[in-house]
Amino acid sequence: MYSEKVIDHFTNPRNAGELKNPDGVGLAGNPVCGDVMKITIKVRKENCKDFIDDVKFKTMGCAAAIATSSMVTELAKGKTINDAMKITRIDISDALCGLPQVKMHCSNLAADALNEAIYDYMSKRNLTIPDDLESRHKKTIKETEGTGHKHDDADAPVDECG
Amino acid sequence: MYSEKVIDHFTNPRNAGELKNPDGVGLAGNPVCGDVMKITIKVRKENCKDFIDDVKFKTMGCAAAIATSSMVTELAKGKTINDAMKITRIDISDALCGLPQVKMHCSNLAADALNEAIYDYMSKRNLTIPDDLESRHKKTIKETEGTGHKHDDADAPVDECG
Amino acid sequence: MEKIYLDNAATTPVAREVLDAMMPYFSEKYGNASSIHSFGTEAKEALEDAREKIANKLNANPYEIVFTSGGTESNNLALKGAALSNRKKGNHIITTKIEHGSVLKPCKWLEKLGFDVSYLDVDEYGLVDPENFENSIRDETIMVSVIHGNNEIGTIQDIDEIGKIAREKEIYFHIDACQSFTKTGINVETQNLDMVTINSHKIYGPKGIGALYIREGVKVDPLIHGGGHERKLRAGTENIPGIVGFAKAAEITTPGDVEKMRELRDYLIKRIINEIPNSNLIGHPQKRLCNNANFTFKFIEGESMLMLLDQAGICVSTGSACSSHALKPSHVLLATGIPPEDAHGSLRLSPGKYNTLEEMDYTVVNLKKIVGRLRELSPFK
Amino acid sequence: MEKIYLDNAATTPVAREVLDAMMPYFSEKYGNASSIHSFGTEAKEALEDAREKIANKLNANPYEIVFTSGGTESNNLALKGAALSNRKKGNHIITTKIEHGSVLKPCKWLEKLGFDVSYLDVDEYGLVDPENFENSIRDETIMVSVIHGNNEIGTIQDIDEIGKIAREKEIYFHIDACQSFTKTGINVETQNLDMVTINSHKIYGPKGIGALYIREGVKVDPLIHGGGHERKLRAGTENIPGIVGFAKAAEITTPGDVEKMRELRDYLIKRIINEIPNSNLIGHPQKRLCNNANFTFKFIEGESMLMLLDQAGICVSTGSACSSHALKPSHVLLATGIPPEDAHGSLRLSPGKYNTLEEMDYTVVNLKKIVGRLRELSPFK
Ligand SMILES: Cc1ncc(COP(=O)(O)O)c(C=O)c1O
Ligand SMILES: Cc1ncc(COP(=O)(O)O)c(C=O)c1O
Repeated sequence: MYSEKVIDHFTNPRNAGELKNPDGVGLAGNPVCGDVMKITIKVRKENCKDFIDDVKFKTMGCAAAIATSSMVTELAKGKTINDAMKITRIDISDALCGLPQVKMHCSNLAADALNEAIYDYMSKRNLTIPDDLESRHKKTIKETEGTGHKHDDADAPVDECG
Repeated sequence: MYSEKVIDHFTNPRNAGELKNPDGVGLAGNPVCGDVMKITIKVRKENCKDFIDDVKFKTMGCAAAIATSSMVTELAKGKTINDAMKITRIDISDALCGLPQVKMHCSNLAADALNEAIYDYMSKRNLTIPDDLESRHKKTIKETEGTGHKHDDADAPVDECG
Repeated sequence: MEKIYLDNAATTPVAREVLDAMMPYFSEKYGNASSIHSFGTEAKEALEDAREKIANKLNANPYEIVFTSGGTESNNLALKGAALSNRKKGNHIITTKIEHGSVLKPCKWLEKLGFDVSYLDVDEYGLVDPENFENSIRDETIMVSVIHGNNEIGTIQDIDEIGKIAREKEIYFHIDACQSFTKTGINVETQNLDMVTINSHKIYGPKGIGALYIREGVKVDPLIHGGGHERKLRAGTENIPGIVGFAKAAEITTPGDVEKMRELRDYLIKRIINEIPNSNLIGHPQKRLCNNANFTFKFIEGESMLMLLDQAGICVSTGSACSSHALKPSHVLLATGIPPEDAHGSLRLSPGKYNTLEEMDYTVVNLKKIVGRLRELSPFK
Repeated sequence: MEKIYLDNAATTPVAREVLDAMMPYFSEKYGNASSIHSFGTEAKEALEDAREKIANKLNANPYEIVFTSGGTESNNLALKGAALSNRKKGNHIITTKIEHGSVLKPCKWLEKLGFDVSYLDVDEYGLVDPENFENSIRDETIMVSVIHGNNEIGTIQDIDEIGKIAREKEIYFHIDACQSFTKTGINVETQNLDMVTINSHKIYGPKGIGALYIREGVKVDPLIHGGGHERKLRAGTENIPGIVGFAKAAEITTPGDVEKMRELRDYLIKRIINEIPNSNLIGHPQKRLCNNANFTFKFIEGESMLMLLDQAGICVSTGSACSSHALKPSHVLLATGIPPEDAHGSLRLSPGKYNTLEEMDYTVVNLKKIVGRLRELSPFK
């Protein structure tokens, strides 16, 4: 069901852990739904640009949740925060050679958690927050605090075997 | 499905054939239903009694039809016509160690054909015909001439296998 | 002398290659295809591989194959499933007078629910007239269901013609192909088929497994609800060894097998018609299944022939294999206009790929004797 | 190291004795049980012999056993069949919140047809309260359907109590005994059972075969119409090898097997609860299936445990074997009151008669490591 790349990132996650004194912290997901991701970033300024110098994740979730967390940190590391906030669920799932349909929401969570970390960093520094980062932040907060986000495929087939 | 006795009488029928110049001829069944029996008898008088001296059958029908025909001739041979007309479907099926439910009508036909032969004999001699022989005769005639008697179990399960 | 099995239209032995293919899935690769660990993945792969093989045989998309427990269940799913799911469109169904019980009984059941079913007549060879079909179509017609190769008389319908009309009039076209599958070409695209019933035990595969091809977009209500197996159309833990065996059986069929059966069939027909007086071939002389030879023998009855043949080690059936459990002559034979008294004297000989010409000789010799013996016993001549 | 299969509640390997019993029926004794020649008779005898063996295990009359394609079909036949056949009596059905999908989905289907279904609550151990059941009975109640041994949490219901009440109130009592059959006693007479669903692939028999016990006199509409097989309650050519295998599997079960599974289960439970912090046993501590050990591990999620175990060669499932294909936590776990965040961290280990204590040791050692590793990754602690 999973690509080899997913299995690799799940089995040997990159950048697992939590940064001490992070510049930004992002949370996404909800334990009620079974997936929670926490991303911490360190930001470095260079030539007037904010680069993600280091990034780590902690995740409770399925194999896809862990693999997408790992992948999003790989994709984000070294990017400017401007570029990093453009990472989409599709970028993440593509980098993992695809995800099963029912697991696509995991790549969303990973993108959300990264965005939250960037949002946190920017608001702490009083930087001007782009409109869509703001609106994604509101959405993520709602899902994280609510009893759970709605899954796209709540009605997906349930194979029961036992 | 059939008892050994049925198989035996079907495979080696007793008294098969047709008597020349019979004293009585009986027909029962209907080709439309797949079973027709013809019974011929020779009658011998002894001590003022009519004995069935010889009896033969010809039958078109299934294994049960042939076996019951064979059996009814065995049961009838040597009996007085008075006793012979008392042979019932149950007597025949019992003598054959039972018949499958759906084949019970065959033992009825065999009893009917014998009765018809006796009826034929008695009417030719102008003997007084007992009431129930008369009524059975009428029923048999109707079934033989009609498009077919109604089977008890027209709605019996049909196992189809191919 | 070994027994001679001439009832391959009722069921067939499992081919050696098929059993070999199934074996690993009983006690080694025994996972549940819905499980996500390695045993489950292995089972799932076998399942999807089998689905592809079956789809190939019909020129279908693997996604369109739904595995079931057999031909009967597939027919029930097609008839009831499509009828109940398309009630809004109408309440009229068209079928024929020569269907298998697994189509006729669901039709009777649907009639009780308020559906209206037209049963098309057939000619003396058992053929449906496409024009007659076209004339029976109404605005409320949902579907037409036709037995492709008839199990009793062997007649193969002209499904190309029927398919064209059905497609043009936008009604679903279902065929019961239990007898014809692998014996004559079936192509869901060129023949405009919307649903196709097939099963395994007629093609040297195991019993208890079948499939229904359901064209993408065709609306069908499930018959068996539960887990989301078979794209929610048929719940239940998949019978992997059965499915693997079914696919293998379909895969290994060759034109040579069909040719061989046809030869045996034609040899039987020629000798029997020539050598046994008052014998008639039933069904169509050319448009017929390669493994079906069906006769009536006048003045005698089928079951007694069958039983004497059985005593001689030859296994055949009368019309529908077991119609002798019933008393009524077969509805299929009657639909072709054969008088009931003759229908009772029918015998179906169904050669298979493991039969030999010598066996046919032995069969004809014995059949001749037996017909003679029973006619001796018969009050008619 | 060989793989360790701890998912015997999902499906089991076919036992050697079972496969041996089945083998002759594939390619030698391959007749259709409805045929009346010698091949058919042989098949019919095997069929009736199997029916008797299954009946014996339930203290039933062979006539009351109807073979189906599996547990899912049996549950569908019981629920829909009895509901549709007894509509005149009423439109109310009682079941529980912890049923298998093959009972729940038919109930949902019946609701669409106008039936009213009550879903009984269970306590924290997954037990139905008989008094609660009694209070839910109305004049219109047709039947109650209860899962005997739960497939996820292993809890065994007090069916004696429920049966007494159902009999007294004259409503049909159906149990889904797919998990409990051969693992705990079932007696249709003393327990007042009217219908019992059982299947083969959970008891070391083949997949694709099951049965429904239907007490004589209980009215059930067939689900699959066609030939008159299985006293007209289930049409379709009988899957003789499957049926023979099912009966053999039932026949060879011994109290020793059950004892062995219980030992393995208890060993697993003891070590895991003692050695892994924040682990909890789900289901009833005593009234539980001999092959079910189900836990929640806090702060981590089931599928990732499952996959790391699989990489270590250990096959288990999370709650319902494949609930990870869905995103919602199992309805059964939720019904016991476990919070959803904990339900996601559930793992079912289901030992079978072929497992060993050494395998349990290896499993515990690896599970400990894996839980530790995933908790390292988790943002919670
Ligand atoms: C034409 C036809 N349809 C349906 C069936 C039923 O299939 P199954 O025996 O797999 O239930 C058969 C054979 O039994 C058949 O010959
Ligand atoms: C309790 C229960 N009921 C029903 C079923 C369905 O049975 P089957 O897989 O034979 O369709 C299962 C297992 O899958 C089960 O555990």
